Amino acid sequence: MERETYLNAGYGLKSWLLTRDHKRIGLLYLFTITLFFFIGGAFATLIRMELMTPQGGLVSSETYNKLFTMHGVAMIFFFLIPSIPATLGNFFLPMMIGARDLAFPRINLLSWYLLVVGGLFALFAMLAGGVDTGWTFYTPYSTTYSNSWVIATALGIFVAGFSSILTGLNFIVTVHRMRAPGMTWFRLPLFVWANYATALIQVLGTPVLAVTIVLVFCERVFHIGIFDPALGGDPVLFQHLFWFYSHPAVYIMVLPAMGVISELVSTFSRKPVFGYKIVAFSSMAIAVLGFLVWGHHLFVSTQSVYAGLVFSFLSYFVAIPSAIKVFNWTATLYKGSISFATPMLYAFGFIGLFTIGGLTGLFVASLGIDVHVTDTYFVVAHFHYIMVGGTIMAYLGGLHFWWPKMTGRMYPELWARLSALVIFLGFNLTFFPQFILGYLGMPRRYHVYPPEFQVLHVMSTAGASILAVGYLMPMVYLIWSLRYGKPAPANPWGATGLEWKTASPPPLHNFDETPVVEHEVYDYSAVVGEGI
Amino acid sequence: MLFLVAVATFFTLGIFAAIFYFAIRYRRRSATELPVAQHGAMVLEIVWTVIPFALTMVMFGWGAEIFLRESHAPKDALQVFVVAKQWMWKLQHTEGKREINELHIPVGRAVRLTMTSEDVIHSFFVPAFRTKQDVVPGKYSTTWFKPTKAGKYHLFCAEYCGTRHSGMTGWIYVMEPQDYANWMRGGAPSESLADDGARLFKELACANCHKADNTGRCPSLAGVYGSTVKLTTGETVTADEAYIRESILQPNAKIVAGYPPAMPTFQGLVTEEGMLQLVEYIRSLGGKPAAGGAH
Amino acid sequence: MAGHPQTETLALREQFNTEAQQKDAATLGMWIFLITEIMFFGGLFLAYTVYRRWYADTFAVASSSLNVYLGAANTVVLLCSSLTMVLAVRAAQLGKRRALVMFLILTLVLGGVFLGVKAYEWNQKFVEHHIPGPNFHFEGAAQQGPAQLFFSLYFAMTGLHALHMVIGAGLLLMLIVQAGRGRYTAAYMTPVDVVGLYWHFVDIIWIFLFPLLYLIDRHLGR
Amino acid sequence: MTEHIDSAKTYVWVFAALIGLTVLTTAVSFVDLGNFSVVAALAIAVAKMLLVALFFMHVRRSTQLTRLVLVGALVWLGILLAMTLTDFATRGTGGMAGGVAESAGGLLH
Repeated sequence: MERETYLNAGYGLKSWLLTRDHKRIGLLYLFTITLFFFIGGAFATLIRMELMTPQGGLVSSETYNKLFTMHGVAMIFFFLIPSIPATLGNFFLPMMIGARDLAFPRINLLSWYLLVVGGLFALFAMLAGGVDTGWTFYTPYSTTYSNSWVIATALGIFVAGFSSILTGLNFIVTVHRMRAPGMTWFRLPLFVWANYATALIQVLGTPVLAVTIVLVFCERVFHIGIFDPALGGDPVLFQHLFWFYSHPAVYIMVLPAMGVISELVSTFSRKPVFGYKIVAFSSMAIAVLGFLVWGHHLFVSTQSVYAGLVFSFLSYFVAIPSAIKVFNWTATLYKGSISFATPMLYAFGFIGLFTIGGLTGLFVASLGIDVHVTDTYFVVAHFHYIMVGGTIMAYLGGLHFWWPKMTGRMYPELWARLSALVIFLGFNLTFFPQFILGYLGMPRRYHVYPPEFQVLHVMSTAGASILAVGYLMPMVYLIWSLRYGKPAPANPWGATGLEWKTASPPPLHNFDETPVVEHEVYDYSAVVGEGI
Repeated sequence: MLFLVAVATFFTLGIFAAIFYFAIRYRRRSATELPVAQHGAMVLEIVWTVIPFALTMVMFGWGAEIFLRESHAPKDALQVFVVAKQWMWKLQHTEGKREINELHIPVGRAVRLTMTSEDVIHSFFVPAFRTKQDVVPGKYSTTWFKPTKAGKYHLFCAEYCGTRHSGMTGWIYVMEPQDYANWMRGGAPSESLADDGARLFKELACANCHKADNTGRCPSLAGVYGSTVKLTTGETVTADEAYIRESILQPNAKIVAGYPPAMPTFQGLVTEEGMLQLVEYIRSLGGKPAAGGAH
Repeated sequence: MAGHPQTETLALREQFNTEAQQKDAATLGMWIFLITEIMFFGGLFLAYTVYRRWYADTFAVASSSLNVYLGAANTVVLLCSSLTMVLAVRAAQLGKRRALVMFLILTLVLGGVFLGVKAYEWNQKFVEHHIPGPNFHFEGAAQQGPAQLFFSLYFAMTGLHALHMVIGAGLLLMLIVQAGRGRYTAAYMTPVDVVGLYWHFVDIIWIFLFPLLYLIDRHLGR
Repeated sequence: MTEHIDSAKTYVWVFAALIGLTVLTTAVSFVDLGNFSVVAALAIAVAKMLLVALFFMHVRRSTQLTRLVLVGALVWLGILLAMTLTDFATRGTGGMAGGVAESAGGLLH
């Protein structure tokens, strides 16, 4: 007789769409954000194809502007922000602390529905004709001048924002109130710490975005003047409000990724993360300091010189905890027992790309250099290194790591390693030339450009095609593995987290008995011999 | 820049090398091996916190120094006025010469731009001069540069401004002083910016009240530019471009002490270009130079 | 499966081990929700602060056109509703069902009075052309733009506050129905407690809106 | 967990204080205190907020965590206001980007 798991506990659409099981909701998110990833990816493909030639023959400039806007909106609000917390976090955070579910399962389902409704608004805007304001919605262009579907898109982001807020709220309460006996704060896996820090940002930052969108909405519909210079409003105030959320939002995207990497590096070196407490606190430090630096997006925006100095100064502070993490991960490898399984390859890729992304962040935080490189491809390359090279590498690494637990199936290892390699190479070829482009002065969001930039653009496009193949590969073999993959044991990697103490796939209520935690975190002596 | 590149390269290569070395040196040799758990070392943590922090502070100080230097234009800088609109740059020299999407300037002289926008936010970006400044509707922003080599350089709009954002480009022509003088003389004779402003001043009947000999109902404008003005509220302001602009658009916002709030608003009657001409005219009437942060 | 009940009872949901844990989680959840509300209104407070600094005189004049007595009366109404709400929570703690229902109804009625007065004030603004938009006109100020900014902020702030009141009223209605059915006992009254927190929070927002919009610089405006 | 239940009398006293403060703040607004009138109005509002939070919302008897949440939220609100004002309060000083004074109005229409 088949064992009862969360997957076979109910069949039919209703058992999924009305589920309150965090694991099933995690899979619903996985499905939704994958869809948006490929929608955003399709826009990216068109952008890169367009940029192969300087004179811009493939699409009109109007279309091009819509493409990069919708690429940004789809990727940031509907893929990256929910990516790791809402899929892997939703699925594993309760399991890792030994809980049966999140504190508020119905709110959890509600937040998935909010993401879907927000996504539908955004999709509607895309299909109805698109939006051309850039994902940043700078006023007064977005409020007065743009003739595209600004309101539908903004509403979509507004609704999706509440999805993010409710997920964060759920995580915070869950971590505080639902830990299993013996699961003290300093026995929490670093993935939980990272998601907890992320949840704080979601809860504190997202409402400010929400009210900003409300004001943009009122401005566009009723002309209330808050951001309109004609009535004495200040467009730069919008930028302050927007970046108060959107800079910390970068950490919403990358902190959970750092959490995944901590798990991977530890598991595949069979050593506790070097400086566990420091790494845990650095997540919290990033969450706090991340709120103090948004003005570095405004160095040339007519912000005051004094404010520029303050924000630049503080920006360097947030670099330190990130650097500490990288050093600690590297130190974890020292004298470890290092396996080259696919998730670890992704983790190596993450550390490398994040290092480059982070260090180029020091360039843009420097006032003198930022004046030259801001709003150029240098910035484009910088944040793609963090968000694509960082977050997506970690997301894929985590997805491979936990795939056996989620589905009960192993993926084909050889294909998976190949895809990790292809993605790493394709990524660097796509985005490294963009650093040079930006330094040479190529402005971002340009549909046509001077011919001297063409060589680097062609390199970037070539890299993007490799990257696209790299992203399609996991899509294919992971789906393939659902049916043909080898059945997965409970703990295929010899990992220490509580999620590995239960069967793969987990039973409906995660654990047959509420687990009691007796070991310190990342104690590999307790699992020696497990794994394949 | 070089320092940053060096630091970045050093850390990137260092981390890459460490990862590669550790990954190969300590690769898993048996399925059941259990390495000794190391939980951390405080000394090491402090070292790799303090050293990067010190390095970043050097970066901060150095970047800030450049930024501060760039935020004060030299006093003898040439004045150029810029009005941005979707999707073109309109530039005017103090001598009155107008240009569209082109700017001719002499080599070796600092040039100060006073910029505003008629519609959305734009950004004046000349990669070769390492300069970029957003141009925001409703206010003046300024930047300056000093070209050191004659040639032809790209001008870009760097802040996304709508459909033809990527077409909002132009050229900066940096000329030898002699060529520049010739260029300035050539073409249709043009009135200087201040003359344009003087004409506008008359057309708008400003002179009816603002009489030069200070006998009008309103303060004389001679010598006002750059001076410190006492207001009815007891506060003082520096009569810079922004104050003059505000006084034309919203005369009653800041009234000079001793005068009645008699002036009507000229909002909607003066274009952004006209505004710059008026400001330049008032500047030409004398007064302390307020240029470049002489506040 | 040991350790948790197979079927959910009304009082204890399956993901929790004890009722205390469930109550703690609900209370903490509401407090965290209130943080998000503080930040949400924070954006408006920021816009208010910035523009009030820039246009202090115009804001003073525009602020003085609001009816301070109606504003103060409404503040009192809202404080009364907070009192009845806290007494409702107390009744629930003591397990007094009839008192609970009565205080909840009183709170709802007072909330309705507040919204009624607010609607009257808004209607006045409409009559006076103080609604931001193309027909906006404010006689008292030299600067129409900044005067409109004040009223934009006034409507944004009081409008969003009123929206929160409406949501609160909906929650109260739900509580009244459930309390009438005897759903809440001294042992299980978390929903009453949590809605109470929300209601008091909305009260606190008004406690700040009242001076910021009606009172500050009133003496300058006349 | 046993709960402490406040007496109705406590609540009525707090309510009376709140009404008193409302009357006070309204009255004070008619008096010209210069810049101090802003301080007075906000100080009274803060006092009222504390009364509501401590008594009606039971922060007085709540856990450390709830207090941390509340204080944290106020600190974050402070960050939003203070850090934005580092820009707005210092425009027009110290250099050119500052030459961009808060000149109001425009000529769009």
